[in-house]
Amino acid sequence: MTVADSRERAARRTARRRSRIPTLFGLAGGLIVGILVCGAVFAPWLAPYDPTERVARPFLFPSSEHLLGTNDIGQDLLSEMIFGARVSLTIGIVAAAVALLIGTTVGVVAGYYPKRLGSAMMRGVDVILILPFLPLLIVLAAYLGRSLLNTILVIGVLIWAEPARIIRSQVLSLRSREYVLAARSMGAPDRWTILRHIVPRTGLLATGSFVRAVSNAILLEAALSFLGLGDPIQKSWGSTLFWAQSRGAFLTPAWKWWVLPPGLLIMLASLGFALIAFSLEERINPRL
Amino acid sequence: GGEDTSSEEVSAAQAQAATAQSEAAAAQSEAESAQAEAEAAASALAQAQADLEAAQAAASAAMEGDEASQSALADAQAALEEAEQRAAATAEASEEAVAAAESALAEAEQMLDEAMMEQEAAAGPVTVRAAITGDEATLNPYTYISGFPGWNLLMLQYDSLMQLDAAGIPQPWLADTVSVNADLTEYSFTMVEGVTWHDGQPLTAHDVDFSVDYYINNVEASRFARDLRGVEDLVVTGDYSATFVLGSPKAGFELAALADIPIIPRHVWEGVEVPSEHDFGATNIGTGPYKLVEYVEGQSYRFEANPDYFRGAPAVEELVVIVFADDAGAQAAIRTGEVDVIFERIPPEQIPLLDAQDPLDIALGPEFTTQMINYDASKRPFDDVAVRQAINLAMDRQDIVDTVFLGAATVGSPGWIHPEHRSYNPSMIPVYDPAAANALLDAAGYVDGDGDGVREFDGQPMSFEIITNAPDSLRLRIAELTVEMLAAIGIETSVAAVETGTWEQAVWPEFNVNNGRNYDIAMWGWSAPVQADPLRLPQLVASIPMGGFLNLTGYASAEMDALSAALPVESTEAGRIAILLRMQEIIAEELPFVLLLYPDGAYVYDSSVYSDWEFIAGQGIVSKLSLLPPSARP
Amino acid sequence: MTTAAAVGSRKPWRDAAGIDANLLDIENLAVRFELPTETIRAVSGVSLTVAPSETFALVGESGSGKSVSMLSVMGLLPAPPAFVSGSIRLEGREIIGMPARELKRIRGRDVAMVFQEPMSSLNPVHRVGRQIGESLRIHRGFTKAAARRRAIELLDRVGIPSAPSRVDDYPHEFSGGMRQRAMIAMALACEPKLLIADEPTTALDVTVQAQIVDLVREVQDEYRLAVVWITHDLGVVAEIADRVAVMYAGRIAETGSAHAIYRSTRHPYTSGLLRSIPRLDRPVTTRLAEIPGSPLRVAEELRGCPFDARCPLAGEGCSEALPELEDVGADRHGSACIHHHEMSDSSDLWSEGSVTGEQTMSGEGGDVVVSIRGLRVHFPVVRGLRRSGSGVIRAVDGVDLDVRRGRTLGVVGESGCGKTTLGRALVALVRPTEGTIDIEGNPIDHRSGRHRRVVQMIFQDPFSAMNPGMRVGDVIAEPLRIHRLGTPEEIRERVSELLAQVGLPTDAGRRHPHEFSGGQRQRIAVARALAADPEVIVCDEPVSSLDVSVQAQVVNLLADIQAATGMALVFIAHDLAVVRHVSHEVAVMYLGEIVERAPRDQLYREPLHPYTKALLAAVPAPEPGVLDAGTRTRLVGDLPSPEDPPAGCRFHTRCPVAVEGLCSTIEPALTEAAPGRWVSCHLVNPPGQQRP
Amino acid sequence: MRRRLDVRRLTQYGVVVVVAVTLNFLLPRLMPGNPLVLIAGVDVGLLSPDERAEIVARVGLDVPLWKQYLRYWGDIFTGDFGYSFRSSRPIVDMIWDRLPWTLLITGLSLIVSAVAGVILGAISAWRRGTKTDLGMLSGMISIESLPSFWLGMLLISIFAVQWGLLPSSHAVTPASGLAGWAHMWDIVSHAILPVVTLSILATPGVYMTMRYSMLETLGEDYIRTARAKGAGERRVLFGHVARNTIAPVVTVLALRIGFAFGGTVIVETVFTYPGLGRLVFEAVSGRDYPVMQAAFLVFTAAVLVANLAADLLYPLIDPRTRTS
Ligand SMILES: Nc1ncnc2c1ncn2[C@@H]1O[C@H](COP(=O)(O)OP(=O)(O)OP(=O)(O)O)[C@@H](O)[C@H]1O
Ligand SMILES: Nc1ncnc2c1ncn2[C@@H]1O[C@H](COP(=O)(O)OP(=O)(O)OP(=O)(O)O)[C@@H](O)[C@H]1O
Ligand SMILES: [Mg+2]
Ligand SMILES: [Mg+2]
Repeated sequence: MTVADSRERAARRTARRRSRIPTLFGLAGGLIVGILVCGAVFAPWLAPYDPTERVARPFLFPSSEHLLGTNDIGQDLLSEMIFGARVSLTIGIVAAAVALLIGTTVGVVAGYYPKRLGSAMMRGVDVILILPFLPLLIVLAAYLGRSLLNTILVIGVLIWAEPARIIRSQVLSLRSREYVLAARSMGAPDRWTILRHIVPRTGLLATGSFVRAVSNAILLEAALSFLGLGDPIQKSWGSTLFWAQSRGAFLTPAWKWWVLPPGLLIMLASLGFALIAFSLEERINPRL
Repeated sequence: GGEDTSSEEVSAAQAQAATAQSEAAAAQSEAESAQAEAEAAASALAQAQADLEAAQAAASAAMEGDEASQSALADAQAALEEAEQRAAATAEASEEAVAAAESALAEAEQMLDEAMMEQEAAAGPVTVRAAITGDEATLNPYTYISGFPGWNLLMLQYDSLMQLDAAGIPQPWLADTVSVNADLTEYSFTMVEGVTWHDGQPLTAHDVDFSVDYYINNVEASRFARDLRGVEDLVVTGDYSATFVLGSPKAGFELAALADIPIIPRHVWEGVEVPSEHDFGATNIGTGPYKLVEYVEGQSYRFEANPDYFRGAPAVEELVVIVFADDAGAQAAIRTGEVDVIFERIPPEQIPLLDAQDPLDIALGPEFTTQMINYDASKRPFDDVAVRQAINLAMDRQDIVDTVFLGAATVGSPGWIHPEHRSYNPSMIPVYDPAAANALLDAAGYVDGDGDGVREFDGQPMSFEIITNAPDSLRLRIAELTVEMLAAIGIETSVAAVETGTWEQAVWPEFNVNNGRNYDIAMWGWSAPVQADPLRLPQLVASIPMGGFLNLTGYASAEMDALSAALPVESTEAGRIAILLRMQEIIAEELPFVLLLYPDGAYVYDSSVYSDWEFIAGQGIVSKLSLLPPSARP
Repeated sequence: MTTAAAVGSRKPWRDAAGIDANLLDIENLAVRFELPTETIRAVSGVSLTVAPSETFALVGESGSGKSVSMLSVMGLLPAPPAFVSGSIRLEGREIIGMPARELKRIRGRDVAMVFQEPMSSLNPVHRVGRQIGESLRIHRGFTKAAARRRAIELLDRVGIPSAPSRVDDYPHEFSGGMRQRAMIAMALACEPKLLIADEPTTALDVTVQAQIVDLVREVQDEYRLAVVWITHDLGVVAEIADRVAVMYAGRIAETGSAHAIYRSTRHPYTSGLLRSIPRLDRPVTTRLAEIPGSPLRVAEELRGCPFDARCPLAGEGCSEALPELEDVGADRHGSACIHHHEMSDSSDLWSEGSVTGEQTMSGEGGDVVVSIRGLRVHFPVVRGLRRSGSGVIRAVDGVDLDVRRGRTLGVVGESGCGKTTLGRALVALVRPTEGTIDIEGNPIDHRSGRHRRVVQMIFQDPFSAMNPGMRVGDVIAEPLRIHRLGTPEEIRERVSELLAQVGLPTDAGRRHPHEFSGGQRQRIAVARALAADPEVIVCDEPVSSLDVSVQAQVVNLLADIQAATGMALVFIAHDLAVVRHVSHEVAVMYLGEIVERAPRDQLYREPLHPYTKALLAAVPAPEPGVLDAGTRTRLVGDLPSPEDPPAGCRFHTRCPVAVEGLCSTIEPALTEAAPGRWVSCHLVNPPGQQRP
Repeated sequence: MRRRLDVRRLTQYGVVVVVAVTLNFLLPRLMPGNPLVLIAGVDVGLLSPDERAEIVARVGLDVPLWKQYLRYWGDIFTGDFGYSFRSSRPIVDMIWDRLPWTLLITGLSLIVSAVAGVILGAISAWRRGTKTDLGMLSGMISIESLPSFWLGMLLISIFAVQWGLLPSSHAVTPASGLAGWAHMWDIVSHAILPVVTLSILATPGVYMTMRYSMLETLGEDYIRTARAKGAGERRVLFGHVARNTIAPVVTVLALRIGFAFGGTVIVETVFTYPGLGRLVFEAVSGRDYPVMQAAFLVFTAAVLVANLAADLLYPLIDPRTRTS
């Protein structure tokens, strides 16, 4: 009896945990993102210095005045981290929004007209997916010049293909739902069906892919900056890493305060959004 | 098995080192006896002192890097000092005693030298592993990639008629003598006899003749054809002598061509039709101190010493050059001991860090690369000298040197030429005076009419973009500081960091100044050769159709054009220097560009492996001189 | 609660042989699902026994807990979230709490199960034979070869033609009926004592369903199996069940011998179920008996009779206490209704209502609204590396039909015969490959626009037929908004009107579809179809996904509305019995063609085409012994592929009376055999007599 | 997901190839900048117009774009991509030099991440809801969020610079003269860090797919059927779950091969690993058109071949996709 009882209790605990995983992850992600966003919004109040001003000697070790030391021209690294959240998060979120906009449009159109138009569009998506990523990036970056807006555009343009695929596959299934057929049988024009029935139903999925795209965009921005393809003048976590790398911090004791923090922040931001995305995806597609 | 042999080698080396040491001790006792004799020799004190000092200097130069010998030397020195004192104490001494002391010293020196060389030999052949960043392709005259260090590596296998010495002055090399006629149109040379190619064939003037013809006839990918511009003929006057005949007078032909062009073997290259696509295998036949024996694309080069080198066998038997993707990789590798030297300037922040690490050492010296501000001087408002002067005055060069380079750079001369250069005009002193700059702008009518902190010109705000290439991070930082400094004189700027290709395309469209310019302000820099040869200065400042191939700012001045024309035909060195001094004055006055600084050359090497690096002024340590025994260097 | 004690103290039907006589003995079984949001009490207080070689039918509507009870016998419920209590004894051994290792040994050997979905219950990546042989390898230690040999025998036994060549097929190469046969073969492999068949025929066509029922009956005799047959359709098991238990809301409402349940029903629910089944052997009354409301889903502990809210007998005491099974007759007949004594064999609790509206049958009614001529719809198929583009599925292949105002045209046929495609062609959802459809004399226009208002459609699945994100009011208003029929104010009024018309409360408009039951949703769908004031409504199997108790509600509603508005209906179904209740004229489809078309009564009274006869014969009667199994025409085999229909008469491959040489070569034309009766059969209209 | 290879799919592949090849041709030429400096060397500014023309003509940049394009197609069919602007080496040789290294590290990392991802994903799904599952899941999501270059640099910093355990760069010790086992070990020790980096980055993707796919399979009716037959857990897992689960994982892996190829650019740069990724990065930075074109083509081909392989492999795993 007691054995059975304890077994039942264990089972129930597992069940509860199972049902809570998405919620837990979502909350954790929300918390992380919330803290980072707050940091970005209140940066001028939180940061001890103006990150663009040279406030001390270059390459200072951490001290009570400069908790993370200074960078290679004597700017305060802590302030740089705090202000960096602004650019990194903005790029992440706006680029994901761009990607989502393109992705949803392509996904919905390609899914709703799966025959000629749709398959032509999906071949386009295939091409985007197999194109060598880096040169595409350089071409775009070079064409557009380096600025916040352009970094956003470049990233957005490069990551829309994944959401487009996901959304298309959902639209493909939605378009044969009977309520869509019903609307069409009533004589609804495609515009009506798409706007009233298809697009709203992709909402949750789109939100999921949006959040995932934010996570990817943040990582991409960092990688771009690291490769020297971003705008190193903008204070972002990625550009901090670029400077750390180009001024040799990876190989010196400075890696502890110059390399770890931006890397961890990038990871944290990406993680926060990835957790939210995961919990959304679990919600859309609960299994077992 | 491999380990055993190496331990055997080590013990053998140890034994030999012990012998060397005992020999050094013998040398010391010899010195002691010399000292005893010196005691008697009190009369020639001053002379003895001078001689002793000279001996000391020579001995210390010979002993570096060998601790055992060094301590022996130190003892010897102490002994010598003592001798000196006693000599001072004993007022009477005969000249013979001094001579005896001298000869004893010389003997001691020679023995020490021998001991050292024996010890080197005992430690097995010296292998140096060097890091470069970026592949240099197959190192033949048509395929090497960069001017630095590609050309430098190329020249390990080949020789030219002349060779730069430590001061950066061309000295005869394959050539025995070089002479030039009065109107600078004929350069004659005789050659060292008995030089052989790597394959054993003798080198003659016919090879030189062939090389010159070959370079001229195969324009395409070789810069050497351009060195030889103006050469009408090479008249071979004997197996070992010939004369270059130039179409027009040309000063500085030694530096521009004779010390630059690798001589290639006729018997190998005769059949080569498309040199850049010809497959020589991994090896190239030259006369140089090294043979390339292995090249793994993108990874490494392995050079073996040429024991029959005409100036004596190289001190380093094997040179492995390893290709890294970037500085960080190379620096990591020297820290872990994967390489022994980096053939690339190390960034300023690494100098103290690497120097602090044993057994790493830094070779420091002046370099002729530059960091400068370019502006489109043909366009408003930069066509106004006042604006350019104001910008010049606003730049706190010392601050940039201290902040960005942590002191490891030389403040730029407004007259372009590096202070360490022999044609430097010492009156060129950079001035930092923002107040004067502001006054200058006020006076010239560039005032801040609307009170936004930015001056206006022609009704527009003085607001510009500074374009720079993002991958060069130091230059990017300079640009950032420039923004700050220009803001202080009411000129608003922002940095546009772009990809290198984009930046080049804006500043130097199609690498052809005739295509104009697409920028307002740009950060720029020239590589060392542009400054190393001061006779190239006209290329930078002559007006554009006049020959200003590198005049990226579109500056034009009648006097400068006249001087530019006069410079290459001026037959005396003194005359040329005079012209150059005047040109520097004009540059500092009219500022076709604002020269900010010259980064210092700093090369890190592992002193426990090899430390005889020769720093050629303005060029750094990457040359065959560094790898030859001191006696073989010019 | 003291349920356990109460039931335990009272086992009135246990016979003298005692416990040992029972193969399966379930006592006071309760199963609840602990879900994150709620607790579902799927089964509570269920006690039943199954004797060796008995057929026990477990009947009840969807969600009543049938599957869950039987899965707990197998120990197959996922725990968590399922928590099982009570006692289940199989041959005296307690199953609940049995260690997994022992349980594993019982499954497949002593008790086997056939599941509802033959499509998904077979592993798609293993060959059929291997899956059949697997339990032999597990329990009997057969070698691979021996298992395969046995699998062939079993396949042969369950009626798979040329079993040796099909044994290495993959499940997807089998038709639905064949897969279910394979499942049965798999269950029989170890010759278990008990076979649990969980709605094995629900997913199948009536014709195939009858074959499977026959098969189970045969193997039961042969292997001396006890069978627990789970179904929601009392009709299916009437002929084979020895004993029946009717479940409602996780509890047994009534149990007893088949005879007692069908003949002397003592629970209003059972009687409602029986009355709501459309029957061929009774006269057509326009309205079917309907049970109001919808089945209950038990989340809270029950306080009173779960059937209370829907029950015509509900009254005193029903909501106060949970009714226990009481002995109400001989042969362990029990009922959980405190008012059971108010019922008698002859009493009819469920009024079928009177005929509303006109009752004219047959004959040529109003004018033709829709006229279909030579309609063909072919879907291209792509297959093979070279995509031989010639392949097409002839979903509809030459159909002529007229739909008249105020009349209902019933269209029946097996799954895949092209009914849905025909319906969709009518609402311009698919483009005809050939032929014309005229609506009120105008050819159908595939562009969107107001003209499309004229034909509306009601879909099969009320759950997927409306956008779950929209409010019901908006769902109903959709056609009005699409065609801009009226101001927002007018539209709101019209929606209220429509809600009233389909019998839903006005405030329903503000709620979301998921808050409604299947029957209510289908009402909403009807309201939506009505909104645009169409001339024709095409109903594509509007009731086949609904519970029997609810299906009558929808059928009645449609009939009422037609009577009230006088519009034309096209009623598509696979069940001839349902069609009978709504149609004026019936068309029978086979492989994309109409094989018979006739006024209703003539068709049911005297079917002419052998296929129609077979379809009628396959309809089960919810009463044991009504139909004599021996005289039935059973169709053999499955529907051939519409991609490559048989030459000659398409039905000849399955026709019991086909004439070799004639039927297999010459294609019969649809000919008027008698006034208003069109048949395409050589035996009815010999070729010589056919009009060109 | 059902995949089937047929003529239409092949045609689509064809179209994608043509478009991709065209873009591969156009992209380098769309980039601002000029390859002249590469071809002509350092003194590019001193070239006379004639010299310029001669150089441009030698490398074939003088003809109109469409002719260059046709020539590129010709190159593809003859398999001869000419000479690098930068190093003047035959490009085919360069690619053959680099390809094995890229294949080595991507191949190894694919194997490692596939094995790790599949095993961990299976454990996670099998033990859904337990602490193990929770731990693995959050760990994998975290790893997925790591910036790749950062991870690589940290590994170098720790394992190579601080502890000196492993080399920080290159594929072999340059000019070491090692042979036999020592040589093998040399290669392995150089590959460890890049492979670890790539594997760490690739594992979460496989893990997630595996976990997802397995959970889905576990919920299938036929698993219940198998249990009803009396199959034990092992039999269920290996007999029924495994093969059905693996199918989508194979697709994901196949797609990943393509991505893995692309992902080498950063990792090979960080580790100075002489693979194709670094070749591409160098070529791109230097506007080495012919090398870019050829290398892009290899990347494109890798993705396509991986896709094609998935399409061919799929029917072996899932009989439903075979023609019936
Ligand atoms: N795994 C499960 N998790 C949660 N709830 C479940 C699960 N299985 C069944 N239920 C719930 O238990 C109740 C009874 O389900 P059950 O499958 O026994 O019904 P049924 O009578 O077999 O119906 P149907 O005719 O639809 O098969 C339903 O309300 C159902 O939602
Ligand atoms: N869009 C389509 N593409 C290809 N084939 C189709 C399509 N729609 C239907 N079919 C095929 O056409 C045939 C007739 O299908 P239809 O849905 O009309 O049959 P049905 O009689 O309604 O069957 P059910 O009773 O199963 O609903 C079937 O074989 C089906 O597979
Ligand atoms: Mg069920
Ligand atoms: Mg249908």
